[in-house]
Amino acid sequence: MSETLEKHKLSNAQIAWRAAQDIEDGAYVNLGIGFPEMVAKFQPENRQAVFHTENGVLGFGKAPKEGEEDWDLINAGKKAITLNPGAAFFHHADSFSMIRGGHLDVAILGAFQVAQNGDLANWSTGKGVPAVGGAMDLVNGAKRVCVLTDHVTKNGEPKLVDRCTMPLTGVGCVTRVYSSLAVIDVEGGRFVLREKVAGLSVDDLRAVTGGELATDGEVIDIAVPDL
Amino acid sequence: MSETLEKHKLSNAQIAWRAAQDIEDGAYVNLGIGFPEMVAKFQPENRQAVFHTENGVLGFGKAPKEGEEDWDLINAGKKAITLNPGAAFFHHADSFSMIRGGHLDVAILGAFQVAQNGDLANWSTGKGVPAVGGAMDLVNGAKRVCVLTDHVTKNGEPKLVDRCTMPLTGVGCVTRVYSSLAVIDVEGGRFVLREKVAGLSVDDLRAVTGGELATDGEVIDIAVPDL
Amino acid sequence: MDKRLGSLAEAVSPIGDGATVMIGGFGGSGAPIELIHALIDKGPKNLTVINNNAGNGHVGIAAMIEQGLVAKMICSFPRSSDPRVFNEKYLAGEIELELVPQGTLAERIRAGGAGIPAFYTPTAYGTELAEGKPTAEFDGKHYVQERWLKADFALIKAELGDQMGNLTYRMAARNFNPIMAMAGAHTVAQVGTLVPLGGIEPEQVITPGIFVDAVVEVSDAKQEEVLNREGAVYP
Amino acid sequence: MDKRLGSLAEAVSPIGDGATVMIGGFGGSGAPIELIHALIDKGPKNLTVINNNAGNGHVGIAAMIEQGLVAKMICSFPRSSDPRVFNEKYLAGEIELELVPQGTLAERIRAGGAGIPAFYTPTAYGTELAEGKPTAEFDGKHYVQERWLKADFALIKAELGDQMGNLTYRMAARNFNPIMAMAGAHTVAQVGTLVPLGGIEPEQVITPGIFVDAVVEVSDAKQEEVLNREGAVYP
Repeated sequence: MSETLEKHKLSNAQIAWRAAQDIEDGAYVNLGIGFPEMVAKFQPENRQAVFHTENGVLGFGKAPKEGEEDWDLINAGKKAITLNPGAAFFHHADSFSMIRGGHLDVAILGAFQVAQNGDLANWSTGKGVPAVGGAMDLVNGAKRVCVLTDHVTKNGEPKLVDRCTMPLTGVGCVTRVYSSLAVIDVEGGRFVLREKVAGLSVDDLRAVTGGELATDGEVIDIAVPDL
Repeated sequence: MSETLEKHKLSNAQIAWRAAQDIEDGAYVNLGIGFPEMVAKFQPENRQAVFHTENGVLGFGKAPKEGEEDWDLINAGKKAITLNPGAAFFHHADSFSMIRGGHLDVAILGAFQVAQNGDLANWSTGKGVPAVGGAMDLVNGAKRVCVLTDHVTKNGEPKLVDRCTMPLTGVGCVTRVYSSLAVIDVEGGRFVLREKVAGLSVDDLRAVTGGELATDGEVIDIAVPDL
Repeated sequence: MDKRLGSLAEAVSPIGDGATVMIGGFGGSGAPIELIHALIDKGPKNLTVINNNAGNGHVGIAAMIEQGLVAKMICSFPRSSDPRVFNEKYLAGEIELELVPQGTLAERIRAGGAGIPAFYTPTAYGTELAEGKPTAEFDGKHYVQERWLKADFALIKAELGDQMGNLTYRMAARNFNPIMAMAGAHTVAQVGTLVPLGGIEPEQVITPGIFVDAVVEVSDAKQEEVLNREGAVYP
Repeated sequence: MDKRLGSLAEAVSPIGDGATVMIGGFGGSGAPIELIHALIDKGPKNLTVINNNAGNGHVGIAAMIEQGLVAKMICSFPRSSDPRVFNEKYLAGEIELELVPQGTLAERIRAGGAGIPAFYTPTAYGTELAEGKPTAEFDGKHYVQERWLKADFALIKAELGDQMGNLTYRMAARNFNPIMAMAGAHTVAQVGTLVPLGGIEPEQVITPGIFVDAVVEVSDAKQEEVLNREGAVYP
């Protein structure tokens, strides 16, 4: 089974590409540090999303060239950014007013575990020095909270679970999961399969998914480019 | 008695002048609409107070000449103002953060009644259309809350009272009263007389003051210029 | 993304009967007179209006009240140099009033925009304006619990605006406008000048566009105070 | 009124043992490195430091921790590219950590400056970071009650400043600086350039001077990120 999964699973770039297709023109979007940041690269042409970063910038653009960084112009991951026309700066309380006040259309984050009731665990393994950042605000504030993740852990354990066993980031907050094998909505306390990689059956997916993996209408094959 | 009072009482300008002498250099000050606004005129030379108005201006100056008003540059009384160098604009939530957050050194207001425990009634007579404005924020926020007032009502009733009978603006908030007859601190649940007009005795004052009018050390005569 | 609209009528068209509408301004400064008058032309009824005041003379919010659009005012100071319109309706029991201390009004609006459902303030503790509200003690001092204030619509006035909704304000005309922009589910800004993207320095943006849904240019906007001094009446 | 000071040493001189100190910045942007290093030179002990992070490399807050000034950190993200200094002390039980979600940290600081002793937020509800905190339900949704956060001192970094303490900030170096200026009982700003009164347009002031107690010019300020990339160590 794990070989089959490996063969069919999407690359991180492909997961990010798929998530990017759901971002509408004019959406305000916050991308989590790391893998979710790739989503910005895959915005469909003719659509313009505005990217928000917790440390007080709206409307940032691509990373600058190496050597051209200005370290007063960074994102929440402390990486250097550039500005698009129409950008704005603001302080931290205003930045989190945008988040907590429901002004962001989408937050896209990574996950350790997502439960079928929408609970998310993505901030603490319970070991070492704890650090939370803005994740708990984002999952309680954005209109849509989307997770990008491998479908299973490196050991093959489900990351979509009946109930999170790791420390929670938020309760009932996740609305959609883009995994390496499927696009899954969290609705009514269960996972609802919307799209899956072509090579696997719904039952194959159920075998590597904790909790209930329901279907509700047609399940289509994920169409993604080679990335 | 009322003739004696009339003869010795300070004019509003004199009360405002006396209050102005207690404002230290560099103080941030909010002056209530009407009579308290006169305090600004009597700032001692060599001292610079910064005046705050609830609608979002710090560092405003004198009224403009008639015909030179800009009605986007007004104070909380909707009167036209001008700016001093170093002025700043900000929105209403920030303006009341300055007030509520304890950043103002002095608020100076009018009063219907002040009680010996520091309660203030200055917003409602209980009749007509009620209107409160920023008074309740100011009395709970400024470090010192000073009242400018006639010592008695037009009917000769005490305005400094045992207990307010009119709707309260704030509880235990007044720190000092500059009346037409005296300067009185509110301390430990009683009025403490600090200064009085020269022509009246302490007992004369007690006769027109509700509640306990205590002394605590020397009572000096108020020295004010003719105004 | 282009939030520019071509007309005031289009800007107010989503506002229907029974809506809650925040309207920026403090007295005449920052009052979006042209948006208000366009709303009067449209004529929705039973509105709840949130503003610091309750109108002055016979233009702006006073005209809204006079024309019968307003069922309830939420404000701190329903007085003005000419408060007749509100006063008469209020004393006749024809309009409801929720009186809120000014700083609490500002903070409730800011809380609505910031996703804070309730907060504690010392303001109004022990007064009749706190009657019936929960109280709590923190570090030996007493506070009143206040709830956020949101609105279906916010109508605001700005000086400069761009197509993404970034705004600046003119002097003390800023007042309630930026926080109402945050608290309105659908925020419409009338701007004195529409500038191209980048026409407002990112460090000088006062209201970031995320809080604004529509922008309409009114280059010859009237100042309410000036209208009232001219004795104007709308319509 | 003149809030200008002549030296960094004078600026940090009131900060004694056991003080709570807010320090602006997010990572290296907006971090008042020169004020921090002056504080290390003075050497108070048992400080509680409030910052989004817990230092990076061996300069700034990391150097404060390394030099033994800090008993407790209140922050949201004590991780960085080189978090060794904090990590080792923390894992050895030599420094206390209060971990606060970033938006709650910002709002608690803003509340401290705004006189709001407590507020409700959805953030962290149902998580271990809300354990032991009061909760409440509003309109069917659950919230956590959070308390304001104040400090004896705030050390911040600004771009322009004048003698009354009016400030502007450079790009994303704004971050926590304006709200910490509000929440510090005594706020000291290091500014890149001191301008004459009127050198900042009243509409472009980000932090009004009422929130600032002292201003010191550091025209050649170092950026923490740049220092760390050079492998700098303080002292």
